Amino acid sequence: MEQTEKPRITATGLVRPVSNGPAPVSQSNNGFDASRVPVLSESLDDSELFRMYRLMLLIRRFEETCGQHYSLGNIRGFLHLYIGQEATGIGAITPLEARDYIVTHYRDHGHAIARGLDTNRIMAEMFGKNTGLSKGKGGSMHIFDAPQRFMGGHAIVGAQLPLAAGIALAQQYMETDVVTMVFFGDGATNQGTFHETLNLASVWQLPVIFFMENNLYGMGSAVGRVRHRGSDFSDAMGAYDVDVVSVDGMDVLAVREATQAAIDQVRAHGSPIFIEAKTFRFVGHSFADPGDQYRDRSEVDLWRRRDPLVTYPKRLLEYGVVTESDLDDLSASVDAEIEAAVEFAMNSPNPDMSEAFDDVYA
Amino acid sequence: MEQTEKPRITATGLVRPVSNGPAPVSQSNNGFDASRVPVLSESLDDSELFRMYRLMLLIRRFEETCGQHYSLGNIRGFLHLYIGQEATGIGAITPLEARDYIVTHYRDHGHAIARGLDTNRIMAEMFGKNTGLSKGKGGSMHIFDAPQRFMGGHAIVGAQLPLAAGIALAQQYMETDVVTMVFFGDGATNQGTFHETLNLASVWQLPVIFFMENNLYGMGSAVGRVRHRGSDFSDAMGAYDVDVVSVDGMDVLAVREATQAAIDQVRAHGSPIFIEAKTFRFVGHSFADPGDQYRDRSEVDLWRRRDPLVTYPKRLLEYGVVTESDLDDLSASVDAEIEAAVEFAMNSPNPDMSEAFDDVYA
Amino acid sequence: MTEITFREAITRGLEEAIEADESVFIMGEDIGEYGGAYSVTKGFIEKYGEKRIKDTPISEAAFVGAGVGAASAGLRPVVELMSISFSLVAFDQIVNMAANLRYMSGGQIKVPMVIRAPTGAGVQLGATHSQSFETWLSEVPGMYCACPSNPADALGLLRTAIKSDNPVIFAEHSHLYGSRGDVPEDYYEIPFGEARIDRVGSDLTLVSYGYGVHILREAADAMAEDGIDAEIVDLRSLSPIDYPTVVASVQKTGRAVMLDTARRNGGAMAEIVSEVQERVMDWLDGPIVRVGAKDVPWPYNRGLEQDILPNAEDVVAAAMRVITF
Amino acid sequence: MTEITFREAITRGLEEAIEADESVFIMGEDIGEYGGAYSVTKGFIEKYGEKRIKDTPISEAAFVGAGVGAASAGLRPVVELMSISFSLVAFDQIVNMAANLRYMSGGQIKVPMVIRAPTGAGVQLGATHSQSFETWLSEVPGMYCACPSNPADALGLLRTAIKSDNPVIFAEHSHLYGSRGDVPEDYYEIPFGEARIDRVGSDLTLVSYGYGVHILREAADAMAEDGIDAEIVDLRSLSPIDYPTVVASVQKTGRAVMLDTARRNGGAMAEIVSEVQERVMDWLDGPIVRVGAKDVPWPYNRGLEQDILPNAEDVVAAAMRVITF
Ligand SMILES: Cc1ncc(C[n+]2csc(CCOP(=O)(O)OP(=O)(O)O)c2C)c(N)n1
Ligand SMILES: Cc1ncc(C[n+]2csc(CCOP(=O)(O)OP(=O)(O)O)c2C)c(N)n1
Ligand SMILES: [Mg+2]
Ligand SMILES: [Mg+2]
Repeated sequence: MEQTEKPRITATGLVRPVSNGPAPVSQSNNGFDASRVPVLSESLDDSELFRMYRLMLLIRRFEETCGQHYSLGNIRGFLHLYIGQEATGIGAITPLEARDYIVTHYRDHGHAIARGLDTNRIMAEMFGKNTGLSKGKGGSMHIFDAPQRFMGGHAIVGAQLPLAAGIALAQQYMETDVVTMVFFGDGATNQGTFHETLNLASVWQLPVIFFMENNLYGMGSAVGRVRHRGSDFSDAMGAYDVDVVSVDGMDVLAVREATQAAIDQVRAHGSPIFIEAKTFRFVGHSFADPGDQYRDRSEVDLWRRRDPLVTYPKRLLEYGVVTESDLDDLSASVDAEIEAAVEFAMNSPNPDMSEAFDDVYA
Repeated sequence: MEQTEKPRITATGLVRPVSNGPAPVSQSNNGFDASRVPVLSESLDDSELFRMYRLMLLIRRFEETCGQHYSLGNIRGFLHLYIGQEATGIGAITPLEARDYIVTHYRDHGHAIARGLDTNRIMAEMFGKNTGLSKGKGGSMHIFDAPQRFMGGHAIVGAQLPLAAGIALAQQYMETDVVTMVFFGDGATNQGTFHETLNLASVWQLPVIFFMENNLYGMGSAVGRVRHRGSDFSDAMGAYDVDVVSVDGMDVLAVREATQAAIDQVRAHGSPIFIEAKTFRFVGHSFADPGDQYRDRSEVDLWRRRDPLVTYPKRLLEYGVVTESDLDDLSASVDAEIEAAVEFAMNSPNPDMSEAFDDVYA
Repeated sequence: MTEITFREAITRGLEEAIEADESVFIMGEDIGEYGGAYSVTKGFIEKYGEKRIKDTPISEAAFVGAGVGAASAGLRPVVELMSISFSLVAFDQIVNMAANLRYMSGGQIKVPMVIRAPTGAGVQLGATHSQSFETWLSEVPGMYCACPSNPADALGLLRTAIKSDNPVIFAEHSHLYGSRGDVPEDYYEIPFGEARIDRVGSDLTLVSYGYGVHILREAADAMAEDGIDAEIVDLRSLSPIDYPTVVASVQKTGRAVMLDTARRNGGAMAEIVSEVQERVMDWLDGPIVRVGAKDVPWPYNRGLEQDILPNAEDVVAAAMRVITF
Repeated sequence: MTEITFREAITRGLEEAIEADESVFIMGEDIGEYGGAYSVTKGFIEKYGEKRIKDTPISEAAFVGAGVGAASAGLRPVVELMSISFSLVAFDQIVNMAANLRYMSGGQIKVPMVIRAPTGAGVQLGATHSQSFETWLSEVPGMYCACPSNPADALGLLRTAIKSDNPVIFAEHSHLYGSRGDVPEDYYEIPFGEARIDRVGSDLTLVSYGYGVHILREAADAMAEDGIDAEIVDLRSLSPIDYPTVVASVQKTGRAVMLDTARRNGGAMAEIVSEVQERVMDWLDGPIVRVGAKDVPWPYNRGLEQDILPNAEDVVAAAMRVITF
């Protein structure tokens, strides 16, 4: 990719503490030099911008490939694809440090890849193989990589929230500056654990980021059908006195900047922050769901037009971060990585029957 | 009691929808005639004002008597006295119609008496006798009187909230104008059911009044120690888009007016309302708790100075609703009722052993 | 007789009840617009409207509890849990509220509510999603628990469940939805606590319920080839348990194998084995042997999961232990 | 040896652990300023401060789950539930999270957490507050369940619990807090899965745990007067169960009565009876008879509650059934 000077624009993360009212305050523009606009990003260099795209593409191709192998019967159980939400996961997870913790729900492969976990071992887990991250015992919904502080993959809606609060409590207790980030969907906000955990994090001032991926549907239920105020969650946080960040989940740089600011704040001050990213899954809830029964084709199309896998590389091209041939090379390299992952998964052994009895007790 | 004309003052219920911001709007003063101030109450006649006092005194004496009989071993299990909160219960329950439902928690005798349930049968239930409202099977924490639509007495914190939502759902379904009122404490707001039920009531627009008796402590936990924002709950309701009424729970007329307005609104429009009454229990959490370990004597004294059993009769005297001798007569009559209730309970049979097996299945 | 699927039997039972009784309504996650996770209520919302078919938020504690409340106020809610695994987040509302209300109130309050839930492992959903909590729920006094094994029983038991004035846990093993069976044309109900002799035999008694009955049939067929004549008792409900039928069969055969598709440790058969040996020890020619899933959490990998699940071979092996005792 | 109360034994175990290991902390409702519902942690917050002694909101699901999280991140939380009855609102966090995390993650995550909870009926708290959910929780693979019957065992088992890298349910029958017993001066631990012969006997085996052991002693004393020499096995942990000890005792005596202070139906003894008859049917001189609370919700009235609870007379009657079989 070329290294010449190029125009840049600033990403538009909307970052505001809820108590300040509705005026958007971009906290990411500190020290912002107007003479240099437009810029693509103030804080990220080209290689990072490119790495983010690579990870996004890796997720997309990974998910598509999983779909194929689900149809082939190589992947089973429930398979919840992340297609459409890539910008959110990449923007949220890439600014975390290696020492930070991530906890998520069943729609977890995207987060796992964003965290940079070994694609081979993620795929092997999908295939239920012994080389999988969870030795084939977890499957798609239960990706764990403890050394990378990726603490699952949890399949009961809302159940991961207390876990994250506990990890954050441990950080506070041990006086680390580690941030814990927990992902959940709009639907999860209707579980009691959501309320209990927010209150706990707030009253104990735990260093945790509650990251809601609001894809507007919990399975087949549009947010407005299960929540009186519909899809704007910011006000709801008033109950907990937790700072709120709302961000466009289809804009990876906006998510990244907003999240970086949140991470910095939590790392420095230790109190919880709630981030809402509005995003959309282009596909069904799980692979079994065509996803077209409870939402209009037109709504899906509208969101698809904002596909981050189209808009982001376009911006990278526009601003000269990459060339067309970089993109071609990338595509080939990603395909190769996925192919290798499938190969690895295919060729890996199933767990031995005796392993059923391992890992029950320490 | 005399029936001559007398000065009156208006009760000061603070009634406001949360979205209107902090300005207090007294919704109960519609048609208010300034020439008649001060008045004791716009809407209640003397006999009702007096009846309310009788019920308050009945609760106080009932609770004191229960304490004695707990010490004697006639009442067992957990005994949660309502002493100090009488104004709240009487103000909240007396404006309900016979067809309205009440659901409450373990601190339920006050509510039962306010509802006008048979004192004999409440006391017999405390004693575990066969003539008790729940045939001796429920005890202090589980007072039920289904014909009076008094649906318990529930001992798991927060568990009564979904039940109330369901009763309200049934009213909406059957297209009645019946209101369901559910009582709970400040501590109960930390249970997941609180959040889930408020959301359910809000999204389905159920005709239910959430009545929080904020006595500032959940057992030994001051509100501020278990909730970041401390004891003001009004803002918390923003999450649910539920109208909020805040009221001084030590002022029985304020509670009554505020609640009457809420009942009228729910009966007419069917959507939920949240009432917060700030009140205080003068005694321990349960009879086993001296109640002085986690709160200062001075705090208790401060609240005791606002004892509704002192302030309310004083007002009634001041405004000529009652005379001293009315109060003496009342005291004697209440004592006689309580004495009779104890007599009844004492003389009632224990349930026959065979009854252990009744009422398991319909 | 018409042959329909297990799913169709449940659907029919629900439709009948909705049409016959104004007080019956259905409530659950994605049962309306989505058509139900297992398509049992597909098309219902279009047909019966939002009043009778209520999509709920993902708030099991609240909507199960609301079901209890609606039932106590005169309606007959049929609450669907997307999986019995999710009952855990509503356990207090089920175990402490639904089951206890009548007793605690001295009989004043009845709770005519059905909680329907798919149950069972075997489709690689992993540790949290493969549970069979009907075994625990069946132990709670004040509730009934039905576990049909075939379409005809499903329909007959569901009719009883919806008419019952008590809470009923209605556990539908997810393997069964597509299975077919004959259903009588004429109206019938199947009371709880009446087991069904699925197969008459004289050498030993096999006991199970739900999907387990299908495993027993396979085992009985295999044994028949070796000249062993097994009787199969399909419990049909885990609460109440039809001890007279179980005991009579064991007295006849003198031998019994009891199967849980749930984990053997703490499964429903623990209770039944204990009770039966206590009642008719002197009729037994050998121990009552239990078969069930192995005592580990549910793994995702298919081989591991299948290995953990009990199968016909396990039943046959258990039977041979008893027979050769 | 010094004589202390059961409560003091728990208090001592907690204090030792707090003092010895920085990663141990205690969390629960009103354990700090209030001193604990059963006064086990009285004075702790003054002594150890708010970091080690965390008062929680009434949010069992959140703080039990936070315990799981803290444990998975390297701490050793001891979580107190005010009553095991309240575990129901946290059942998903206990059963699906605490117990499954290690397995689901392929062994990557360990959860060294203790959940302490008073358990048992008998103090007239009614249907929702008198539960004994250790019977259910002991059936969940991935967790241990300890149920001490006396101060020495309470201390020894609590030490093991806090050092365990697995989640442990530590069930303390509320009748026991004031009971006294000798505790060794020297440091000791009691491993899980090692039952204790509380009384040596030859005529029949009595099995229970926790408060049940005290009922068995009373029964054994009564039988001794009639010349019946009963052996008492105190399980000490319900998970794992020390089958070798139970089985050896039953093989020696040929007869067994097993007691739950929980409901007999679905109690912990269902599993043990089933297993034991399967293992040693040929050593049995009669059925294994279970005793436990009657199969109804818990009533408030003292007479009814006492009638429902099992007592020494019930155990003696059961023993006579076995002996005269
Ligand atoms: C307690 C519980 N209830 C129901 C389910 C079934 N379920 C799985 S995902 C899901 C929808 C969740 O929606 P949301 O939180 O918005 O996340 P998304 O799938 O949209 O990413 C449901 C209902 C479950 N897993 N756990
Ligand atoms: C789920 C649950 N957790 C804990 C308890 C024990 N408990 C009973 S009352 C109570 C305090 C409740 O406080 P609040 O809601 O403020 O009501 P108040 O007693 O002040 O009227 C607690 C912790 C319980 N009954 N249920
Ligand atoms: Mg969603
Ligand atoms: Mg309170």
